[in-house]
Amino acid sequence: MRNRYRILGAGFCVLLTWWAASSVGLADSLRPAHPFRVLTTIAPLYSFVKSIAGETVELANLLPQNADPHDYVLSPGDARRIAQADLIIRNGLGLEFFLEKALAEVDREKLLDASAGITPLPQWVSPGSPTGGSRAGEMPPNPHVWLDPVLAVVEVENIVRELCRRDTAKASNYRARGKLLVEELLRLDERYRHSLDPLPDKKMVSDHDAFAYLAERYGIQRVAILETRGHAGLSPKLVAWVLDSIVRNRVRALFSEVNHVSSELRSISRDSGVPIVLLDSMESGALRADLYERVAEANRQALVGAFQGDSSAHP
Amino acid sequence: MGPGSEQGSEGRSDAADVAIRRAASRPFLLRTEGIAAGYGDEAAFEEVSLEVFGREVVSLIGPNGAGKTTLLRCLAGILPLRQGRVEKAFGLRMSYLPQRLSFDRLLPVTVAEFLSLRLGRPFFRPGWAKQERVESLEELGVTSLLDRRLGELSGGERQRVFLAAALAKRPQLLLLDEPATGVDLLGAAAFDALLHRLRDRDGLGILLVSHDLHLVHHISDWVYFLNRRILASGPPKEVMREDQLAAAYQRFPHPG
Amino acid sequence: MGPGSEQGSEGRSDAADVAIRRAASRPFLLRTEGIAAGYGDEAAFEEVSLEVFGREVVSLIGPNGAGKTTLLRCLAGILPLRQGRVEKAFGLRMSYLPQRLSFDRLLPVTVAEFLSLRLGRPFFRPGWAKQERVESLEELGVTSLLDRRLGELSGGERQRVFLAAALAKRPQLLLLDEPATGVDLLGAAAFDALLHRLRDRDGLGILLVSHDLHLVHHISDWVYFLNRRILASGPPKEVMREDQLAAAYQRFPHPG
Amino acid sequence: MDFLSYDFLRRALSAAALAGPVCGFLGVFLTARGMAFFSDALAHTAITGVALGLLAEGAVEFWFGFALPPGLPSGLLILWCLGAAWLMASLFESARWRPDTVMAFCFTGSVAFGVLVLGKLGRYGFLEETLFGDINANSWGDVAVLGAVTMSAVIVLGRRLREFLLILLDEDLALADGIPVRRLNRILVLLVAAVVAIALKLLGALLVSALLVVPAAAARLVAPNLRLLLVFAGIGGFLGSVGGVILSFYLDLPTGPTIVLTQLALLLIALGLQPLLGHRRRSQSRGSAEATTSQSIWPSSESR
Amino acid sequence: MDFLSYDFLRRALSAAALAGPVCGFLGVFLTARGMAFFSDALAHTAITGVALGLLAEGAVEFWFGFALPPGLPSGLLILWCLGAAWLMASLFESARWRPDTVMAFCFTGSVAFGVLVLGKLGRYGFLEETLFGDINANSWGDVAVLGAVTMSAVIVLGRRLREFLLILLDEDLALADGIPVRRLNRILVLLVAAVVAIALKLLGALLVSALLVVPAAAARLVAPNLRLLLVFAGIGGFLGSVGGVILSFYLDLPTGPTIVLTQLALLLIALGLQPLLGHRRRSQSRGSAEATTSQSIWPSSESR
Ligand SMILES: Nc1ncnc2c1ncn2[C@@H]1O[C@H](COP(=O)(O)OP(=O)(O)OP(=O)(O)O)[C@@H](O)[C@H]1O
Ligand SMILES: Nc1ncnc2c1ncn2[C@@H]1O[C@H](COP(=O)(O)OP(=O)(O)OP(=O)(O)O)[C@@H](O)[C@H]1O
Ligand SMILES: [Mg+2]
Ligand SMILES: [Mg+2]
Ligand SMILES: [Zn+2]
Repeated sequence: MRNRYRILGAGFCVLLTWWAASSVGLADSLRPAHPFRVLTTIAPLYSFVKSIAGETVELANLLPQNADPHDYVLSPGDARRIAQADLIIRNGLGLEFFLEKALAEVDREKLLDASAGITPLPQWVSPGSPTGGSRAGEMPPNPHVWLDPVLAVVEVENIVRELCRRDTAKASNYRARGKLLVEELLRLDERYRHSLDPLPDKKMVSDHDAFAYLAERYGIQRVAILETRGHAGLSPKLVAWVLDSIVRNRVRALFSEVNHVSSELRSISRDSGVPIVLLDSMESGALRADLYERVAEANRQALVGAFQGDSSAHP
Repeated sequence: MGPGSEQGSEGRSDAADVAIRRAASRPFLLRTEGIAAGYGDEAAFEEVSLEVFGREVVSLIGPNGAGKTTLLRCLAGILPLRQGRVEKAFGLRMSYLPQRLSFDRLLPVTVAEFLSLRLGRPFFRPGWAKQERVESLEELGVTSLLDRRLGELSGGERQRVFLAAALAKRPQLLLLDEPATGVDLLGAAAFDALLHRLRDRDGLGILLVSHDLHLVHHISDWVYFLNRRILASGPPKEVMREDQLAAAYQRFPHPG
Repeated sequence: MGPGSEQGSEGRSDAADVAIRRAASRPFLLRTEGIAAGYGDEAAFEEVSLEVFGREVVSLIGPNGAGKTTLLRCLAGILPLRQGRVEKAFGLRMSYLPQRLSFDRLLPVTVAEFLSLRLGRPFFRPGWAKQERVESLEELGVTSLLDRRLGELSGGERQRVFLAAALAKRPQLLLLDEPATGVDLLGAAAFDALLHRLRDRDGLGILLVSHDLHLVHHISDWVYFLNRRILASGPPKEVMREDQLAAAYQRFPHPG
Repeated sequence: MDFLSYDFLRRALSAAALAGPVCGFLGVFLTARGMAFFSDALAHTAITGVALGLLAEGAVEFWFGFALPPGLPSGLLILWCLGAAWLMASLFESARWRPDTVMAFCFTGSVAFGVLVLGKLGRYGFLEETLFGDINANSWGDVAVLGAVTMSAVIVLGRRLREFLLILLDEDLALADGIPVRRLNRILVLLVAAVVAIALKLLGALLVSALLVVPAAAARLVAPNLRLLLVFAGIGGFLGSVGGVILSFYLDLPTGPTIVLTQLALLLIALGLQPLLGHRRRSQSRGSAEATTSQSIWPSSESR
Repeated sequence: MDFLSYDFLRRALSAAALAGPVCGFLGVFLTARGMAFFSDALAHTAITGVALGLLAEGAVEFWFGFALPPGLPSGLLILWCLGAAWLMASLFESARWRPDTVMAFCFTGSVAFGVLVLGKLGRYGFLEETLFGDINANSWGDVAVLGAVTMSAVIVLGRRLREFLLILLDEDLALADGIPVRRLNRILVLLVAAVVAIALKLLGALLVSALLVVPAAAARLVAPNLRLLLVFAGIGGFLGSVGGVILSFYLDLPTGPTIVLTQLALLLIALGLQPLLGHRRRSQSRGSAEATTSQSIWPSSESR
C-alpha cells in the first residue's frame, strides 16, 4: 500500500516535469501598449540616455551599482528586462560579455552598439613579456571608450540617432537635448585639455586598463597596466618589470578604482613607495543623469593632483 | 592413500581409485589446471589443480597467507588468472561468500533490501522475505533481522546475513570463505545442518575454506591442503590424520 | 553453584564462596555496576555488573547480537556509558583488540611501523622489532611479516598482527574481542599458550569474548553469559555444563 | 502564472525539472562511494577543456585560415567531460589513490592549466562562464540535449538498478555474481559526466555539485531504507531546482545560487524532520529487538 | 640570482618554502581519511566569509558612521576559517554523512551564499581575489603569520606524531589506547584551517588544495612505508612550491598555477619512478615470502 503512494509520488514528479516542459506551447502573452522601453547596460550609457530622453522613455540599466561588467551574471529579472526592452543600448567592443548568451535569443534589431564607428585601441600588452610586442595586433579591443569625452560625444550621437529613428514622435526633443549634452561634453574636454596639457611627465600605472582612451587623448603615457580582474595572479616577471618601470620612468602615481584596488597594486605601492590615486571608470556608477559630468570632473581633479606632484609621497 | 595424491609413491593406485570413484558418481562442476594468481608481481598460489563435483563438500585448508582466499577470488571471477585454465560445467551458477565484507556503513540498506538485491527479487517490494519462508534465512535466524540496517548489525549477525544470502541463492556451486566466522554456537550448528542438506538434498557442490578443522573433518568429502601449492589432497579421513599432517608439513617446506 | 550467581536459590552460599575466594586471591582490576549502553535510543546491554581481577581469564559468551562487542567498547572507553559506573584499579593500563578492524588499505603502513606506533616505540627506527625478540610477535609468527604492508596481509595474518600488538603492549588488563578469528590451527594454539603464560607468569587480567566454547571452557577462570543482561556467571565447569546451559536458556528468555 | 509567459523561464524551468531529479538520483550513488566531489572535479576540468578548445580554434584559424564558431560548442564540451570522466575512472581503478585524491589533483591540475592558457590568450571571459554558468541563457536545443541525456540516464538506471545497487554494496560480491562491475562503473561515471556537462551550463562549475550532493545528503537524513533514499533524493532534487528557479524569479536573485540555497533549505528541513522520523525508526528497531529476545537465547534455535 | 633582488619575490619564496612542506605533510593526513577536498571546501567557505565581512562593514558604516578598513582583514579570515573548520569537524562526527558529503554541501552552500551577497553588493572583485589569490602580493606580515602557523603546526605534529598516526590507522584502537581522538582530530582540522586560510592568499581557493593533496599523492606512489611517505610528502611540497615560484619567474607565468603544475610534474616524475621502486618493493616482499615458506607450513610452529 505504502509502495503505491511512493510510485504515485514519483509519477507526480514526472507529470510536473512534463507540464513544465510542455508549457512551452502556451500562447505567448499579449503585450499591452506601453511607453518606449530603453535598456542600457552600464551607468554612463544610462546617464547619457537619461540626459537625452529624460522621463519620456522607460529607462532601465542592467548592471546594478557597484557590479563589475567584466564578470556580471544575469539574474532572471535581467532576463525579463531584456525580453521586454524595445531598445537595448550597450557599449560593445566586448565589454558586455555577460550579455552574449542572453542576446542570442533577442532580435538584433533591438540592439545598439553605442561605440559604433570608433576605432578601438587594442587591449594592453605588457612590453615586458617576451611575446608582448608582436601580439599587440591580435589582442581584442579595449572597450572603455566612454571615458574619453570626445569619444563619449560619438556615443551620444549614436544614441541620439537611434532614438530618433525608433521614436520619431519625440525626435526633435531628443535632438535638442542631445545637442546640449554634446556641448557639455566638449566643455569637459576643454577643461581636461586646459588643466592637463601644461603638466609635464604624465605617466600612468594602473590595475585596470579603463583609462586607455583618456590617456591617449590627453598625452598620458601608459607605462604599465597590471590587469588583475578575473586573473589567476600575475607572473612575477611582470611584477618585477612593473616595479623596474616605475623606478625607471619616475612614475608618480598608481591609478586604481574605489572598491577595486587589487592586492597586487597595493603591494607594489608598498614596495615602491608610490601612492595609489583613485579614479572612477563609471562602469559600476550610480544611476543618475549627471553621473558622467560629475565623475569626469572628479577624475580630472584626481589626475591633475597626481601629476602636479603636490602629493609629496614620492621618494 | 598417503596425505598427498600428488606423490607417485606406493599409494598411487589407491589414490587413483578413490579419485575415479569420486568422479564417477558425481556431476562435474569445475576443474582448474595449473592455475596461478597473486598480487603485484608475486604469486599467492601456483600450479593449483583441483576439481569440484556436485553433491560434495570440498574443503581447502592451509595456514594463514596460504592463498586460499586468493584462490576463491579467482574462481569467483574477481581476480584474473596468471596461468593455467579453469574449466566449468556449462552454465554453472556460482555463489560466493567473501572473507572480508566491506560496504558503506552509513548507507541505509536494510537486510531485506540487501537480500532482494542479492537474490534478484523485487527490490521495491521486499515484503517477500517475510511472507515466503526461505529455509536458509529462517535457520540462520535472519528473518528477525529483516528490518534492521546492514550497517548496524553485530559482526556475527552480519556474517549470518551474508551467509544466508549466499546459501539462499541456490547455485550449483557454493564458494564459502570462512563462513562461520563470528557466528555463535547454534548458528554454526544450523550452518552445519544446512550444508549437509544442501549437499544431500539439493546436490550442491560446496568449496569451503575454513580453519575449523573439526568442521572440515566432519563435513568434507574431499580436502585439499594448500600452502601456495597444493601439498596434499584426499578424503579427510586420510589427509587429516594428525601424524600424516605433521609428516606432510615436515616433508614439504618448499613445495615443488 | 548453579548456572547463575544472580538467583537467590539454593546455590547461594556456594556461589558466594567461590566469588569470595576469587576476589581474595587476586588483585582487583575492574568492576562495573549496573552499566548500560547502546546505539540510538536502544540499549545493547543493560544492568551489567561484572568484575575482572588480575591473574585470571574472564570470558564473556553469548549469542550474536548479545552486546558483547558493545560492552567491550564501553570498557575500552570508545563508547559512552548510559547508566551505571565503572570502577577501575588506580592507573589501570588496558589494551583492546577490536572485533572489526578498519583502516585505509591503501596507506603504506608496514607491520613494523604499526607495531612501533601501537607500542609507543621509536616510529622512525622500526628496526627494534627485528632485533629485540618480542615474545608475542615471535610466537604468533609476526616477525616474518614485519616488512609487509598492513593493507596487503591476508585476513588471518592481519588478525595475528593486531593480536600480537595487543598482547605485546603488556597491559594489566587485556580486552580481546574474538581474538582468534581467522587465525589458523597453530596460530590458535600459540595464542592459547600465550594467554596461559600472560596470565600465570605476568599476572594479567584478560577479558575474552569468543564463540569458541572449547577454548573458553578450557582457558577461563570465570565465565559471564550475556544476552543483553548477564544471565549466568561462574567458573566454566559449572556454567558451561551442557544441560545447565540449555536449562538456563530455557529459563531466562527475558532476563530480569 | 506570471513567470511562465517568458520563454527563457520556461526553458530554465524545464532544464531544472529535468536535471534536478536525475542529479539527485545519481547523487545517491556518488555520495555512497566517497565521490561527492566528482561532479565538482569534472566541472572544473571543463576549464581546461574550454582552454584547449580556444587553442584548437586558434590553431585551425592559423593553419587552415577559417574561423570556427566561437567558444567550445556544447557537443564538444560533453565529449570533453566524457573523456575526463573516463580518465578519472581509470585512475580510480588504479588502486593507488582514494577516489577523492584522484579527483583533487585532476581538479586543481585542470584549473591551473586552464587558467594559464586562458590568461595567455586573454580570454578570461570563458573562465567566468564556466565557473558560474547561466541557466537563463540556455536555448531549447540545450534543453533538448538535457532531455536526451536524462532519458538515457533514466533508462540505463532503471534497467540496471539492481546491478548498480549491488555494486554500491560490495564490488567483490557483485563481481562474483557475474555483474560486469567495471563496465557498469564506467557507464555510471559517463552518465554523471554527461549530466554534469549540461548542468554546467546551468549552474557553473562552482555550484553544479550541489545538484548532485545536497538532495542525496538530505535524503539520507530522513530515509529509513535504500528505496526511500533513492525516491527522496529524486524528489528533493526536483523540488530544490524547480523551486529555486521560481524563487529566483520572484526574489530577483541569480538563479544558480538560489537553486543551491533552496536545496540547502530542503536539507535543513530534513534535519528538522529527522527527530520525528527517527522516532519511527527507533520504534521499528525496537520491534525487531523484541523479536530477538522473544526467541530463545541462541537466535536460531527456535526454527530448528 | 637575479630574482632574489626583488623584495616581493623574496616574500613569495619564503611563503612557498614555509607553506609547501607543511601542507605536504598535512596532506598525508587528509588524503588518508578521504578528506582530500577539505582544504578546497574550506577555502570556498571563505567566499561567504568575505561576503559576511563586507556586510558587516556596510552595517558598521551605516549604523556607526565610520568606515572599517576595506576587505576582510587577514586575522578575521583566519578566524572565519577556523570557525568553518570547527563546524565541519562537528558535522564529520555526526556519522550521518561521509566527510566528503559534508564538505561538498558546505562548499556549494558557501559559494552560493557568497556569490549572492557579493553580487548584491556588487563586489565581485573579492570573489576573484578569493578564488585566485596572489602569492606576489603578500607582505612580510603575511609571511610572519604564515611562519607562526607553520611553527605551531610543526610543533604540534612533531610532539603528537605517534598519536596522530594511530588515529589515522584506526580511531577505535586509538581511543582504547587512551588517546584523546576527538581533541586531536579537532586540532588537526584547525591546523589545516589555519594553514589554508593563509595559503588562500597565496594560491586562492581554486588551487589551494593542490598544495595539500598533490605532494601526498605523489609520495604515495614511491613511498614503501609510512615514514618515507611523510618525508617524501614534505620534500615534494617544498620542491613543488619553491620550484613553482622560481619557474613562474623565468617562464613569465602566473605564480599560482605554475606552482600547481610543478607539483603535478613531480607527481608524474613519481609515476615514472614507480616501476624502479616497485621493483625494490617486490624483491623485498619476495624476501618476506621466502621467510614464510622457509618456516614450516603452520607459520608459527618454528618458534615453538
Ligand atoms: N553501529 C551500530 N549501530 C546500531 N546498532 C548496532 C551497532 N552495532 C551493533 N548494533 C546492535 O547492537 C546489538 C549488540 O551488538 P554487538 O556488536 O555488541 O553484539 P555482539 O554480542 O558482539 O555480537 P557478535 O557475537 O555477533 O559479535 C546488536 O543488536 C546490533 O545489531
Ligand atoms: N591485496 C593484497 N595485496 C597484496 N598482497 C596480498 C593482498 N591480499 C593478500 N595478499 C598476500 O597474498 C597471500 C595470500 O593471501 P590470502 O588472503 O589468499 O591468504 P589466505 O590463505 O586466505 O589466508 P588466511 O587464512 O589468513 O585468510 C598472503 O601472503 C597475503 O599477504
Ligand atoms: Mg583468507
Ligand atoms: Mg561482537
Ligand atoms: Zn572595465
